[in-house]
Amino acid sequence: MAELDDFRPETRAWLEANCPQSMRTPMPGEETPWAGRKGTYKNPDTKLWLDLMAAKGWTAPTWPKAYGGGGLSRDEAKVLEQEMGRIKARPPLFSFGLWMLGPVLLEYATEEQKLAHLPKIVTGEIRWCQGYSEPGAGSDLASLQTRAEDKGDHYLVNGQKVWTSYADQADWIFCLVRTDTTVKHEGISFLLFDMTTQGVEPRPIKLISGESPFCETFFTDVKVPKAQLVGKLNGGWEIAKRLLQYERQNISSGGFGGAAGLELEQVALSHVGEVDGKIADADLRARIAGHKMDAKAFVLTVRRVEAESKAGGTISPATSIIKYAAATLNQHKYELLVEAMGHQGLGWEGEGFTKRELIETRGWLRSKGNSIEGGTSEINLNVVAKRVLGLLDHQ
Amino acid sequence: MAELDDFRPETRAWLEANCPQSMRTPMPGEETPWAGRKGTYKNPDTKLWLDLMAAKGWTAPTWPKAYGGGGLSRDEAKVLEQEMGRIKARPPLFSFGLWMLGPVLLEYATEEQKLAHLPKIVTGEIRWCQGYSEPGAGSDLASLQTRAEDKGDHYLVNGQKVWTSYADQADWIFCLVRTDTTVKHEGISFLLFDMTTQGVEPRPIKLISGESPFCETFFTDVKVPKAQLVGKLNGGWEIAKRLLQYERQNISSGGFGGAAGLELEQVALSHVGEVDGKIADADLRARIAGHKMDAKAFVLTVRRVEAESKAGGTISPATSIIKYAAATLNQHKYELLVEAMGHQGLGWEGEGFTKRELIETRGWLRSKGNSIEGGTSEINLNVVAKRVLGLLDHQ
Amino acid sequence: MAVLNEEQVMLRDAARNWTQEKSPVAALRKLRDTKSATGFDAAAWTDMAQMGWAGVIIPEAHGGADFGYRSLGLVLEETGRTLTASPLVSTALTAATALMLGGSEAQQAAWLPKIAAGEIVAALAVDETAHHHPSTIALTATKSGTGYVLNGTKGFVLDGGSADLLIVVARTSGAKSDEPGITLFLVDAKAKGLERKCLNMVDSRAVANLTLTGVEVAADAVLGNVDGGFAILEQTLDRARAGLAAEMIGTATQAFEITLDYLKTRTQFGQGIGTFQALQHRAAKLYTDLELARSCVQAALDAIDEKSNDIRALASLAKAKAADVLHLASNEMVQMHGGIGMTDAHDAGLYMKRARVAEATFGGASYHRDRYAKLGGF
Amino acid sequence: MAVLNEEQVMLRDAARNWTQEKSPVAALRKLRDTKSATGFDAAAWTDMAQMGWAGVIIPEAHGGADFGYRSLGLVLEETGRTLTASPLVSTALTAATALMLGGSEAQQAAWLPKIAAGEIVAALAVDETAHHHPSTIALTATKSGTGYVLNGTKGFVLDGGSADLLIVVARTSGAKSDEPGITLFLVDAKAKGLERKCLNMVDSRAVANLTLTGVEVAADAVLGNVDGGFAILEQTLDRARAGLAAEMIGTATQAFEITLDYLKTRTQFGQGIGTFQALQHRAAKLYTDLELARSCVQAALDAIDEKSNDIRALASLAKAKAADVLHLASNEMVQMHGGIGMTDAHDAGLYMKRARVAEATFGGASYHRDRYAKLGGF
Repeated sequence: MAELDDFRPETRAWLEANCPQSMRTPMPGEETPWAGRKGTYKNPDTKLWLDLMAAKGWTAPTWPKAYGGGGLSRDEAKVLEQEMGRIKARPPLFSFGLWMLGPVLLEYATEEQKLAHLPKIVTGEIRWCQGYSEPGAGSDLASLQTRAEDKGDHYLVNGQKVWTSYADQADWIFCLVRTDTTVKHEGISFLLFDMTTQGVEPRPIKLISGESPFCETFFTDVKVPKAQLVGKLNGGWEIAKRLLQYERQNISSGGFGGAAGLELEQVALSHVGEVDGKIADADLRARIAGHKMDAKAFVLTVRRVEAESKAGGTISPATSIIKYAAATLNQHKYELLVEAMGHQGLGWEGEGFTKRELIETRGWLRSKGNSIEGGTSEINLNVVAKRVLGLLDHQ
Repeated sequence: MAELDDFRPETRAWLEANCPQSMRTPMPGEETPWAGRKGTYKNPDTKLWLDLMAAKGWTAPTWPKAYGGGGLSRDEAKVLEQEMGRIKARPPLFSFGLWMLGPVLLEYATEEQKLAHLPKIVTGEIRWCQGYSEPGAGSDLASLQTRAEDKGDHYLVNGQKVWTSYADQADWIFCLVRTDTTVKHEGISFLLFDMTTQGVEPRPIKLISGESPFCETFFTDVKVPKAQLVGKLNGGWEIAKRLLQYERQNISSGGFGGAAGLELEQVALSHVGEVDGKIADADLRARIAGHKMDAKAFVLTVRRVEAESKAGGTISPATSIIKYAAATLNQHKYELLVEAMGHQGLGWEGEGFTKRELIETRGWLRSKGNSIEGGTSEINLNVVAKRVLGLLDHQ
Repeated sequence: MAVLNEEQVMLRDAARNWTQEKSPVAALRKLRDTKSATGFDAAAWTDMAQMGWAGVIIPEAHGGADFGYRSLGLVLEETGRTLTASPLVSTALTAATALMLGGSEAQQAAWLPKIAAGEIVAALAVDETAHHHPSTIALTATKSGTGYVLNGTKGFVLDGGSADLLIVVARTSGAKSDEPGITLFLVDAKAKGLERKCLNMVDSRAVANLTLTGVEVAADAVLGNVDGGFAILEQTLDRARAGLAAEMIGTATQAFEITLDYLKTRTQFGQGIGTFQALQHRAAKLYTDLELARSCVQAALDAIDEKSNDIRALASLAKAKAADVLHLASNEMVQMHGGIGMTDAHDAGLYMKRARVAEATFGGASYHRDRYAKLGGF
Repeated sequence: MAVLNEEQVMLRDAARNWTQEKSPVAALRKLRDTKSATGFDAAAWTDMAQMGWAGVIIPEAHGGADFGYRSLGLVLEETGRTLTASPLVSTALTAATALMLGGSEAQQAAWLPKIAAGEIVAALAVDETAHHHPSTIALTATKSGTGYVLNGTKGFVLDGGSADLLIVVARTSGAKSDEPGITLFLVDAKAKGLERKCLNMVDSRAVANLTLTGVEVAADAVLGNVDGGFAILEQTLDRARAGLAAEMIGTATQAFEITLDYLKTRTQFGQGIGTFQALQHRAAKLYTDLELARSCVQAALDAIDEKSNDIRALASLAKAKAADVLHLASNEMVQMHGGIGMTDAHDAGLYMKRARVAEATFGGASYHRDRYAKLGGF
């Protein structure tokens, strides 16, 4: 561990010297560094910070140097994470390429494909989106119908995807297509292509929260060079499932759940009022206490599962409950938050509401997607019942 | 309605003259008038009251006089009920014969069978029990295996029933038997026989509440005259279902549910203590209030369904939720009651607990059967989903 | 429990036909997307008034039909089904009730006919914070000459922006949370010193914040007795709660029926999703809750018409149970629709948004559980 | 979160083997049906002590193993699985903790070795009513000469009937519900004026009501400081809560596993009932709750061993979550077994009966939610 002892001071020194002060402050949503060709930078430090980190490969610390990564060991990456946390440095890059595509390319792609795509993910030059769900294929993803016909030197893609995150902002897409209509799972392939290709048309979907983070994406006679097929022809389902694992880890550890209920009780005290230090509405208070305890139980479980997985070298079965629990918890938090704010928590926009109140209300609406996206809670429960508890399918 | 105007004063006068004073007081469990050959009468008035009412056929007010019934119209029966309620007269007879068997005999039995059995139900001379469930046939009742073989002039019955209510106290049994093993529903017949017949052996089942209201009943080469088959051979399933309807009505209107939560808040105030008139535990108080409201909603729904069914002449679809709602409600009431009593609510017997506390604790344990007996809550929900909501079976 | 009579059946059917044809959910979308100032469609409201819905509970002497609250509930249930935005609750239910319960012959003669005819919008201004606390009134009314001067603020007043007449709950004596010392005043919306700010709520209905600065009213503006206004206020609120609960049952019923249809048509894994038992049981439980809540709402409305003595408890029961079931129904509507339910193009979001605002209006489930317990003596 | 070390794995496996072989649920049935006076099997307790379980948390200097609370939790989880009745909670966990936290060198030397050796049963006598309120103490201890005289009653004292040593929580000053003014006393169970009544509880465990009438104790009977006993009491209770929660997780886990087995073997309608999706989702949710509660219990026990500053909140969290999940698991055990689960011959009833008593002991979920909120400042 000797070199690790050097690594920490070196890293700390480099971060101190290179991380812009404004990158050590909480990140407002509009400064999220999604990068890509269409990337805009409200705060120039965001770009500066990205480029500095990317140059060291520290946007993808554990990826091989050959592909632009940092080439760090797990332990070194941990140190980097700790040292960034110490100065509250913002993540330099948000990217589905980093979180989802990269890991499967490292596993399944050819050397050419790795060299072609991984470095541009590391630098943020290319922003990726995910072409999975279709109008008729939600929970039953494998029933997807988007066709890719073999035209000799290329595939001709026709069909429609839905829930493609930020497709209108993305440069390239990793896409599940049907290359054999006679079988279900064994007829799916995994394609990569440029969103500027002739015949690709993303249309933003407006959500109940007013945001449009997703698109419907239409493909009309889109020509995709055969070299952009990842893995075997009709072997895409295995890659798809692997990638979904990375996505679920990302969804459940990222953002919601973990931080649930942090300030809920403060909101209740201020909006409902207090009686000798207690939330005035005893019924609501009891339910908030129950939620805070559930939130704590969740955080402790995430920690336990990590510790057990690390120690056992295998993934703890309890991992399977994380996404379901996180979604339930986050939705419950927001329902309590909105209830605690009363009418002040039910504004859409404009005068009469604080910025915080309006943000929480949108967050409440957005949270309804937690139990749907990336596998519905119903599917999660099926998985727990069958894979973990060993219950059988209904005949 | 002229004769109805006379009927009320006549009935009132007769009840005033004939209903013993002690029969106008709340009925302790041990004075329940189950009658039958083995019937015992702690209070002699119980037998007197039964005989007086039976003589007028008023134990079965709407049954035809020819079968010993009262021959009253629906409206007259209603008047009788009201007048009995006015003086708080006890029901003269508790009987599965009255509630379940009688109605189906009136519908399906031969004249001989009606004359043979109905009058003895009216007088309480014969106490009946129900031979339906088997160890392997619970929710899936039609999978029953108890065989009845055709031996020319009689059937030879072999097998085992379970959950036969008070089989050890009963004189006769109405019993579902398999008369064709090659088909399921169409191989079931409906038999009546005497519990004293050679080869019939009821064994009481001890419940978690310590009581034994049910038996396992074993049949070994029991000879049943063919004349005691009700309805067609292999036509028993239709009769069985009809009878189950009467049973469910009886379970959901009778006893639990309706009276739920009556004194719950008083128990909480006394056992948990109060702070300016409120139950000291605010969390428990909120949950008790929620339960009281559910209980009120239930009572109002029973009334509404009755009114709608009466007005519409058809059974209101909401009827289907009554049993499920009643079971859920009663179990919730008892859980709150036990929680409110704290350790005082967890005694089994002996010193240190009041009689009331011990009764409620046993009631809590007994209530767990509410969602199992007479059709589990899971089955009730299936029925609502399929029959009322029109959802289809999984293929 | 009273079963519907012939007139009531006709009224309900008329309401169902009109709302389904003339005021589907698309109408609310239009109001929302065009940022309607009043929050309702004036032409539609005229239609409704012409059909007599603005005067259902108003005595015939004052131009109403005197059909009672159960009948108004039938109309509200239908408008609830299609999320129809109108002054029914603010004016035809709440304000009309306050005038009928507390108004002098002169006040009733002056205002009830106009309400019955749909000529005016009237609004009750009671709450001063984000949560319903009808006895916590800080807005002051101080005697000046023969009249009064009003100073203070009101929040989230239903149709407060478009109202011609405001019924303002003010404090004439006592401390901030006392029930005695509360007085109701009839205030002309054009009165000097009255400022109104319309708010943009998630359910796209119109509510306003009011600021009263030295608003002068005459002595005859007092509705009911000085310092004795709380009794009228509470009776008015209980009737408003029961009526709103009827609207909520309609909303919940429609949300449930739309969802049930989807369960029957959407297929995944080669099966209708409605064949999955877990969803079947959730649907069956929701149906059970709906039927239980429906009974409470009907009982509360009947109790009001029969002037029985348990109106307060039944009104809290109806509002709480309607809130609980609408909360569940709207959440299940989104979840069971999956991704499509998250899109603004689908109606699920509109039902959920309306649900939460209705839940909070005139006190949420938590408020009414507490009140039910107090009334029950525990 | 600490993963088990080798010694702990060995301890857990030993406990599992012994309980499954030597102390299955049948053992509790026997104690119940033979109306055992002590409520536990003396021979079994001797076995347990010989395996060192009575001294898991006790320092080596006093004859213990000094393995800590997480280790004792492992044993309790296994005894919880088979509903093993023993003085583990009353003596090896609660009384030992009180002596370790508050005892003088002399007191520790006098009692801890005996506890570690399983020679004595010791019990904490705190509650005086049916509900847990550790600061509400009416039993008085008044100075008399150099010692004290105790008068009052205690209720539902774990193993209070068979205890040789009682740790009695008494009031030496202050009002009935004050935290200051509480003092702990070591009282010999044979002391004059002490009366004990054993109670017959649904879970067949032994608890007793105590009446103290002029019970005289010497000055050296005081555990900790006069009037300052509440701090030790609360720290003791938090450790007892976390330990009992471990037992409850074991009980809930076993109830769940038995039920899961039944779902896999019982068939109806020609299907294993475990193939019905509604039951699958209920099982999956129960599993989720179990895993969440398990994390809380481990965290609380680790916090105690690491002497971290959030022991109070984590102990309340552990006790509340263990209570919630055990409540659900025991009810589902009965319901999913159907009729057979209602029979005394089946174990489901025993799990449910034990569940409710354990839920109420040292404060139920409602008590701990309130405490968690207080500690959280709301």
